[in-house]
Amino acid sequence: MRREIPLAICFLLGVVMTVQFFIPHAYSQWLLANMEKWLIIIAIFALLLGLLNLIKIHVQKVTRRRRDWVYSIVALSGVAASIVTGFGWGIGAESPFMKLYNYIQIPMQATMFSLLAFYIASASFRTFRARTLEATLLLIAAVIVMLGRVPLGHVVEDGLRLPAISEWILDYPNMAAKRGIMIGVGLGAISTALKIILGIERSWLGGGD
Amino acid sequence: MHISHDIWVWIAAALTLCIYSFLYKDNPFYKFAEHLLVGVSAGYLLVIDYYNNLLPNLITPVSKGMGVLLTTGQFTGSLAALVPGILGLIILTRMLPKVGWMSRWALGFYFGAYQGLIITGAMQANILAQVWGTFVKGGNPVFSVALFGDFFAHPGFGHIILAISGPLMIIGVICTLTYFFFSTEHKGIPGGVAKVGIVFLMIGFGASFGYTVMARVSLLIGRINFLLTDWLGLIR
Amino acid sequence: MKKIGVLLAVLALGGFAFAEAAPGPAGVTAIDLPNDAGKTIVLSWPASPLDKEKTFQGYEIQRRAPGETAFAPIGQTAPGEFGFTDQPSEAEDGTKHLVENGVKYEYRVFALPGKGEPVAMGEAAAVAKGQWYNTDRTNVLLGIAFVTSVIVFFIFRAKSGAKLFVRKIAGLEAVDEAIGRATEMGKPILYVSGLSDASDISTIAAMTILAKVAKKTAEYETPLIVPCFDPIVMMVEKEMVKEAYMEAGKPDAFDEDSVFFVTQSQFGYVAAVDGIMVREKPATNFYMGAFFAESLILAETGAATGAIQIAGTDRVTQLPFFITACDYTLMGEELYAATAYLSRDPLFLGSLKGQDWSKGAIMILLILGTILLLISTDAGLYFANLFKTAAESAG
Amino acid sequence: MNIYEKFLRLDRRYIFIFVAVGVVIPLIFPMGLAVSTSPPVENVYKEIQSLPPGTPIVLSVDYDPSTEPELSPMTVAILRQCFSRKLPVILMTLHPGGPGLALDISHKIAQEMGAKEGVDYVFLGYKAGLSAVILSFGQDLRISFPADYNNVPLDRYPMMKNIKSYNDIGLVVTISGSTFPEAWIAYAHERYGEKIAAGVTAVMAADYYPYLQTGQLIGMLGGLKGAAEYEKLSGRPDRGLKGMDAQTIIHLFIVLLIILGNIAYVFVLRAQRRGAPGPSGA
Repeated sequence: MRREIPLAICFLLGVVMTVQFFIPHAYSQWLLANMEKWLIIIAIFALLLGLLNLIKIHVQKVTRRRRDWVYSIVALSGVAASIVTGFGWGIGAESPFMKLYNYIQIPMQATMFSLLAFYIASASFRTFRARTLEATLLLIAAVIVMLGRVPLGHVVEDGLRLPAISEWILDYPNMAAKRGIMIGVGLGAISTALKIILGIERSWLGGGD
Repeated sequence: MHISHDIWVWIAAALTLCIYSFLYKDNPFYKFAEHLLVGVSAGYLLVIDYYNNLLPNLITPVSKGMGVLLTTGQFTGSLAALVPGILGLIILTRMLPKVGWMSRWALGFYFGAYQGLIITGAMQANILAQVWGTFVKGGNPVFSVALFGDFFAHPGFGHIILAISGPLMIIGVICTLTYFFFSTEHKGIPGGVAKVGIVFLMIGFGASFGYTVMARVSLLIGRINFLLTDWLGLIR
Repeated sequence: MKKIGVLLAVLALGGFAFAEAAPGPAGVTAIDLPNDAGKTIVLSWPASPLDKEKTFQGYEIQRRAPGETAFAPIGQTAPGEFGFTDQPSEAEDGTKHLVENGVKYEYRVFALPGKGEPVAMGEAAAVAKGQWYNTDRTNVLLGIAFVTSVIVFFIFRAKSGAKLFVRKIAGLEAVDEAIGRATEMGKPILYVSGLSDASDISTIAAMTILAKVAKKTAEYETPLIVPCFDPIVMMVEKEMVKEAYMEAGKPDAFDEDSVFFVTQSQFGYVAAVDGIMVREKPATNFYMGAFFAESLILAETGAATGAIQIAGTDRVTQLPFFITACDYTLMGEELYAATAYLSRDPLFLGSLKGQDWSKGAIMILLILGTILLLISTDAGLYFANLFKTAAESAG
Repeated sequence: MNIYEKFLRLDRRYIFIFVAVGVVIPLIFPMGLAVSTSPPVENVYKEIQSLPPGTPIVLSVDYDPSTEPELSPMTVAILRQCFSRKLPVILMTLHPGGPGLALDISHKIAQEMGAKEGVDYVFLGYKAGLSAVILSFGQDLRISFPADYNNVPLDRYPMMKNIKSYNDIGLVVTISGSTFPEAWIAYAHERYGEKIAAGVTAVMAADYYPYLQTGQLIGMLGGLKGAAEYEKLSGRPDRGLKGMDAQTIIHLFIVLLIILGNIAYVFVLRAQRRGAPGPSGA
């Protein structure tokens, strides 16, 4: 019973939501609109579990004086700061919660993101080697598009027509490859979803009886 | 040059530098920033989810519905919000070893519903839309005999490109699909076609790699601008 | 092959769903908007001769609901606009404009000249109602019907014990080797199952692959680190890994804290995983599932620590970065094939065969369309439009 | 290990230093590399230049901090042009993350150009309900924005006296990192025939070219390059052109790295006749 009921629920919901797609009627639209909200709400309750797990891990690190336990205190106080300010003073534009967000979270996220500029350089140096035909094609395409997107004067733009060529590569060969992948992905997704609905793929249930 | 007098700008700048220090090597400054970011962002999400989802989509409607139910004894649509509320509580049973298995009911609901959405979504966006897009570009077919006609009428680089681009797209899609055939070894004819597929894949990957560089560099420029302008005031 | 023939036939039928509605006769027409939940009526009318004048004001639409004695204006359109959609709306002052299903509304349209009286364009009436089947989605229905039947067919064939061949997939051949290497070096294995939630099919693929990987790490007793981006994924993966260790007969080798939640903030998560890589120095990094801009940050940091890296994603835009920075990469559908490949479970192999046959069908459709385009552009275009959907190409 | 192998094993931190320097230097000391302007950008510039002084323009700041580096230079450049041509600007945003950015930019540029709030420009603030807001401008923008960001009724402002609907607005410029321009096209252009110009991120640009061909967009600025071209046209170099210098340097630097890497690789191959395995996934 501990496996059959969830499998049955999964099957039922899977079929209902598939059929729903084809029914424009108000009831069906009501279901879709609410289902989207509901699933988010379920996920939020799970987030509570996640947060508790995060706290547990770091509290353990501190109490057991594991390596770098000091930083676990930082993480815990970060969680506390967000939650206390958020529920204490609300999330208005000028609230301390938003200050935390705008001057601590956003800058750090943006900076992590910008690391890509460095890594994209090191990666292309490290890996763009004409080892095989494929590798050579990859790096040539990359170089053409890179040069095609910055102003390098008339030599490149009118002489070599790099901007035009890079546009063309993006629009045709690149698009063709993308479509091929996406069609395959679509089929893989459908068959996986199918296996889950039919209860063939049930590893999400986890172990135990 | 006038350095910022805003304490928050200084904090932001300091944390920015802490993250960049990771490029040299892992160090206490990065560890500090990393843990702070993890903590703050994890808490942030809970708070935001509460105000933007739980409050309007669960707490308010349920309390409203309950009010109506208790006063007039009528069931209203807003009570539907009880469904996710109960499922959410069931998820939480995972914390209790004895009844933890109950959380699977909620998971069944969650996974089932999404599989339904995925099947239709994938067929629509990944398969049909892509097949259609292989033939049609901006409302016109990707290629036609007429284009070849133009080429033979007045041969030229431009015309030949126009003429072959469409067919090239279709060939590319077919070859790429062949690469993803799992039932046959990559030998013989399918092997050859798959090889062409790989050629398309690699050109495509190279192109989108090069295409992304610009956007990534802009992000770095953005951060440096913040440091030089908002913080140090080196640039006006 | 005959299945494909069937698909063509049914798709052709489905095509009529796209036949454009013929333009209405002169005078005002009112129709219930098809394929919707109702509560919407679409009006159209021919151009008024006055419309050419510079001073022309546009058109006024008036409506009368049953029980109402007089027509009341409900909207205006600009000159040169010969259509109006009547649907429920709410004005700033809170007054609601209703359109009820099953109610017969009468409409009148007037042309508004620069000066002088409005000129009647005519009358029309319509009843709004919700439909039970969306004819615009017939092609989706047929597509799903076909793919599903093929896949189910092969699953049954597999059940009946048919031998099913699957080609080598380099990235998956490498899994054992990679785990073995970690064991020799006595270093842990890092498994990142993407930065999307459990609603994302690639995340589900990643979870099922983890189940297989965990079984092997359990056998070798290699430490496993699974930082999670999504709490539901964490819940499920914890169970899966525990199960894997039980199956491997090493329940006590399972560490409750090896699967843990980090944060759902994209770059917060990346910062933490980067930290794990440089501190724990895993011998092998797996990146399976949905990845976004962060893919290269992870892969480059991992490469710098000298780990063997096996990636797998269906996110086309991120594949280039994994291809360049990782040792092995499962591209797109290969990610979904992995479970079948690693488990060799006949049911899974069967579904994989189904996917291949569906691919074959699609290729034939592509070739057919090409031929049609060569014969006649119109025929080709008509055929192509059988596949047209509301969803714009995600490519 | 010969010099080439050493080079191939170059510590990536040297590369990082070059990247950092390659961005910082041009930002402090612009080099003004020649940016050639493209028609989509020129069309936006010409359109605004051709508007008679006093014609109001709607400038919608439809992005948030995540795409700010690419998009703000556009907002700035266009705002400057409007102020210098004495075109009253109606600033607004349909993106919840927009108000902060719009405020900063408008204050800074207004100060710089000596423009006055309420006289040369107003900031309406943020309003939810994308399409509804855009449509309401067809009747009267006061339906969505009875008052501005500071809650001052619009009619208190002299410049707003004669501005009611799209009929009174010369051009709508939407700066966006996502699909907002599509909404403007669908509701403001298709329904009310309003002229729309867009500024979008480099990544989004490709998606909007079709709208240029069909004329649904009168012009478009794509990514930092678009901003740079615009600054060049209006002769006010700023973050766009500086950024472009940095962009060019980094792109060239990466290409150089690839070329040098491959030269070294060839020599190493010569030295030891053993090729390395091909790239993964291939």
